[in-house]
Amino acid sequence: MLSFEVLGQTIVNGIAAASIYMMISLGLALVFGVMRVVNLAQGEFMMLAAFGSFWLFTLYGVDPYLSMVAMIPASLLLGYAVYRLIIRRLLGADDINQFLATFGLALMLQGIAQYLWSADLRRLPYVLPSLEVGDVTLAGVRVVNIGVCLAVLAFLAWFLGWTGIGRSVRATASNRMGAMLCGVDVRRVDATTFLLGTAISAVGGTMLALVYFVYPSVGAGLIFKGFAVVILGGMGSIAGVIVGSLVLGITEAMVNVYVSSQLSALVAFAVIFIVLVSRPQGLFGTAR
Amino acid sequence: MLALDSVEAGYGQAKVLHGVSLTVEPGEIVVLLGANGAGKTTTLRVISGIIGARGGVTFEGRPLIGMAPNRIVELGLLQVPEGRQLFADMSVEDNLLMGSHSARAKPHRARALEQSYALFPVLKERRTQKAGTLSGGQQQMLAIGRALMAQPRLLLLDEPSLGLAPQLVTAVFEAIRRSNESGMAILLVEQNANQALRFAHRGYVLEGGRVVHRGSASELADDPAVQRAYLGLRAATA
Amino acid sequence: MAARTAFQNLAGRLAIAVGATALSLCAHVAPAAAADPIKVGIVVPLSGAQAGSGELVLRGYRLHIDEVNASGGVAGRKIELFTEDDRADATTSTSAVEKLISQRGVVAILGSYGSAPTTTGSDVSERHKIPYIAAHAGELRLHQRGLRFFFNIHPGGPPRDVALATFFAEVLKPKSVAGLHSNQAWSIEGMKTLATALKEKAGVEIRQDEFPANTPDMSGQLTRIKAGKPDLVSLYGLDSDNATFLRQALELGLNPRHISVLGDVRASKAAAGLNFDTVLMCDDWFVGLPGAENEKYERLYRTKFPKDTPDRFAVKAYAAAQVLVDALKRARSIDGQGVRDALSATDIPTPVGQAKFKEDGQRLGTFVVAQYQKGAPVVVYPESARTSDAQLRNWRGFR
Amino acid sequence: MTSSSTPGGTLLALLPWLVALAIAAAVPLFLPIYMQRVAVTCLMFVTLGVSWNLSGGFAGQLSLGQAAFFGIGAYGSMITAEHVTSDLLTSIVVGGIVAGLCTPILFPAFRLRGIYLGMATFALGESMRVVAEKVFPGEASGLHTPVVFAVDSLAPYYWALGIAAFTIAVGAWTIRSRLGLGLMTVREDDQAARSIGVPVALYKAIVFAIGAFATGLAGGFYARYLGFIDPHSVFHLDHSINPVFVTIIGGIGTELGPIVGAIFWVILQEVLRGLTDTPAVNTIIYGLLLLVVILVVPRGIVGESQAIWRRIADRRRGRRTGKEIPVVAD
Repeated sequence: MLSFEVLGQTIVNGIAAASIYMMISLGLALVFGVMRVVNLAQGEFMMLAAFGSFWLFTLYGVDPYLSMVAMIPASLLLGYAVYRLIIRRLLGADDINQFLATFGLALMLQGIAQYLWSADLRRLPYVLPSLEVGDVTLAGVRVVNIGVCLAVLAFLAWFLGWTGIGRSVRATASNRMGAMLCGVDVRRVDATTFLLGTAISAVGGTMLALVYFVYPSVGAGLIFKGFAVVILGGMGSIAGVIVGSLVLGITEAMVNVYVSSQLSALVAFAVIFIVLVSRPQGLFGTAR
Repeated sequence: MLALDSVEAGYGQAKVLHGVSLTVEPGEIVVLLGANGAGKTTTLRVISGIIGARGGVTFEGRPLIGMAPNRIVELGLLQVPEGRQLFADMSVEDNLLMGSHSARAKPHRARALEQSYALFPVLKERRTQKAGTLSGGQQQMLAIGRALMAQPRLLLLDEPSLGLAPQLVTAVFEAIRRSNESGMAILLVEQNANQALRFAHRGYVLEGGRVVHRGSASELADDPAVQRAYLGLRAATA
Repeated sequence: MAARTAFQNLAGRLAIAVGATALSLCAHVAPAAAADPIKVGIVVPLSGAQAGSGELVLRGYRLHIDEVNASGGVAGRKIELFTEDDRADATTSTSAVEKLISQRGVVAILGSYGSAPTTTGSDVSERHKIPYIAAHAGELRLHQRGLRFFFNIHPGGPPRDVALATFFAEVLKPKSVAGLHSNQAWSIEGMKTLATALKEKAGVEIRQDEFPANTPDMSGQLTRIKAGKPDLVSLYGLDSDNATFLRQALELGLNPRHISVLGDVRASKAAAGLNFDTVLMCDDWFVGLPGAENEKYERLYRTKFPKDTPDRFAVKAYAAAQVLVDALKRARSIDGQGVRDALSATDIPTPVGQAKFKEDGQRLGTFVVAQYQKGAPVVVYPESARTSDAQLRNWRGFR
Repeated sequence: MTSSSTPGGTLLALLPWLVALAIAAAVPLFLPIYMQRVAVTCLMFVTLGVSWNLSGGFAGQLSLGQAAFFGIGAYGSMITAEHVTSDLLTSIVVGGIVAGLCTPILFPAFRLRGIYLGMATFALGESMRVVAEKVFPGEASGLHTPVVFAVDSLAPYYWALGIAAFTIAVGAWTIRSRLGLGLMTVREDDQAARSIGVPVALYKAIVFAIGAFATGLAGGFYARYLGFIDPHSVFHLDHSINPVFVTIIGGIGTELGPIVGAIFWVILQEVLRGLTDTPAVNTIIYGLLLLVVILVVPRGIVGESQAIWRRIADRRRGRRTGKEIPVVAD
């Protein structure tokens, strides 16, 4: 059972899962880093984008990797509305209130999706040929997903590291008051960050639709994986998100193959609990 | 240049400023003295637009109350805040570059960076280091350097000497004086009244959110009440 | 003048409304006349994860009842249906059944989808002495509770598992078998029965693996199975699990000689785009199964829902409705006890086979094995129902 | 709700509660059987909400894992009923005690605050569900005991009422005791509370144990009432979220909040059920309500009414509150 092929295949499976986890966690981490708001509805942005790509393919035969791009402007519209109507009012609000308000938003979006499209589990019938590397088989869509994920990370690295607005985002995350005193329009930074997170989740939504089911509460299940990743990596740390996603994805895959498939559902929750009580700043965060 | 007229401000229900009036003229160094909790920092926050207030605050005739902090920075009014408010996990150079964020400062960014490095050579040595890893004095230099990057016309300084070794205090004040000589007006909040009065043109004394004394630096230094309250201990130990 | 007219108008309407209410109150008090409708309750999940299946079950019930009503009802009395949503949830199911019985006064309940809501729902209905007819709940323990008012169209797991094991042993003759089942009780029970029967008939062990029901990702399990290189993989899961399995088996290059699943692989919306050819399936009903009753069902279904293929959840519900209507016709009195007694003597043909209940309320039924060939299921086992030979070549994957 | 030191004063303070209890006791006599079941659900919400409000509202300790205690209570009472005694009271109380005794699983999380505590407790609750699903596989092979209550019996209502009244009484006693005062300082600041000599960890443990006990009682009663449980239904996330929901709607940190919130929500649900047969609408309303309450009336129904009442009272007394100075956070 402990053959190299199984191990290799398991790690690849884990990385493929991690690429999806990264898409939801990046949004969570960015928004938390800059605004200190935990946005529980991040998963629903993903769900809506997944439905968008699903319907574009099912009804009009649009290639999902094309609709992935089309989902970005659509998600920006929704994201801006959510930011203006809800998120902006939650700045500096009580933890409990932020949590419950965004939870309310999440439920509302789920309800709307269910009202429109029913609770059925659906799958986007799109396949790409698999790759054989030795005894390890790589599903085509998963390989492309990993590629898309790397592209998103590269974009993010460029945006945050090399652009002026990116520097403002980092500055605001690092010290909000300091950024204001430097003349940064922090509200614009907030909006930019929130929309960036929304857009990444929208891209993730299409990735999700290609390998998972599409249904109204798909995002609700994923948001907790996102929490586990963000807590593991350190709230608000981008490097933490990358490492956290890989650790979670690969650990889950390993537990699934070598221990028990049911217990692999426990990994994310165990990570949340154990990391919070033992090292609340996570792997990459600094103690606050 | 800057004028405050009966400014009232506070946090929630707790009122801190009960009608503060003061002015800063071009090219001046004005010092704001007062005990802890007198409202010095709150006054600076009102000017920078960090907190709201009632009353009149104008900068070159333009009302500032209700204006967003980033717009105030665009006017050339910069604050080096208490506690420095640096971007601890960003590099020294990124911190300085953030200083020239405003549209009016951006075109002069390269030259301003040169000037900052010339003023504080130690910052150039450590340009790639994270700001959080600098010593207290270096952080203060970085905070001032960052503010200067914005090409301010009026610089607000909140306790620049706090927690610094004496020779560093001298260096910091020297840097401030040099900036002033190039035409920048300065409003300084200091507890180290002795040094501040030696260096400022005029001063105000705040007590319980009100201006209780005002005058030229030498007048204040000679005022017995000011001496008793703010210079006494210093005078005795000096 | 205009205002006055409007007022008179309103007053007139009010008078009519009051009169109508009074009349309906009298009607309520008066003993049930022969033309009063017979009230029947339906509890199905219309929200939550099982809403899709619940919707199909509801279709099946309505399909038959509407037809009966259109042709004059039962002894001149129409059947009036009251539907409640139970979210396939044990708690909601109790209040839904309670509401139907105590609030609506129904004489029978057509039941839910899934074993949990069926358990609690039938408990409540037992206490009211109102018959509960389940259409889709397969667990053994449902019938070990000694209920007298509980009837189940589903013949339960063991006949299915034994049929499947016999087919494997006699036709496929596999050397190594992997079994993959969901974490639900019916699935665990079923796999156990299958393994025992196969051991007995062919001397082959089944290597078993488990996954959480409705999982979107089985790659871990499939990785493990692939390493064992089985020539038959038998899957016990929900419709969505069938789709996930086939898709990921292909993605991960797991290509055993035979794949067997439960139910119809095409049933899940998640199965879109897959090629099912050569996939083996076990159930008590398939589209196109010969027989007059089924032909009638399929005709009705296609008339009512021209875009859809006749459905296997709907067909069991349809059969349950047939059984109920038949009992209502034969019942000595239209009340809980009368309908119950008539139900226990049921012996009628339905699309899923003859309906006849055992002492414990479960229907005696037989299962068939079908295989997708050129895009449509054909029955390959047993001999008596066979429409075509099983094709023993490898599954090809996607279209 | 001010309590007075004189016995007569105490009695006077208790009077509104006793009247409310009497009314509640009379209510089911006028309800059809179905509505009685709805009322039982409502009383369960009250119990869960009041017990959550103790730690979440008064002590500011956000727990999102109460489903763990509900489930433990349910399994505790079912296993007792199956193997020890089928006596109703015994099995329900055992359920409560077992849940209370499980409080120590929360101890490691006590140093967390706010959202972090919320996430840790949430993770704990969900872990319990996964573990329970592994230990007791789902669906109808969940536990099944003979049904205790007759069809038209009013007993379930009075059991639920008794548990709710007990929880309200214990809650009222807790917040008026030294424990309650200590907890309110904990809500403001752990450190400050510790510095004035409040045994913070002990107090947290006690208040969570009280909450767990009451939640366990509710779980135990639920199990016996239904006669059937499975991990999916008793460890369901709903049992963690609903108590928070009704408390927020009613008014967090107020004694009446969870009670008013529970009644409001249950009635609203019934009305909605009458208006639409599309269940997704229920989910939408649930989310919308949460959003609107938090953004518009964060103090909830009770908190907001109290604030309005206070404003009216102030005006009547001629006192004028000074206009607040605007504070811009950013």
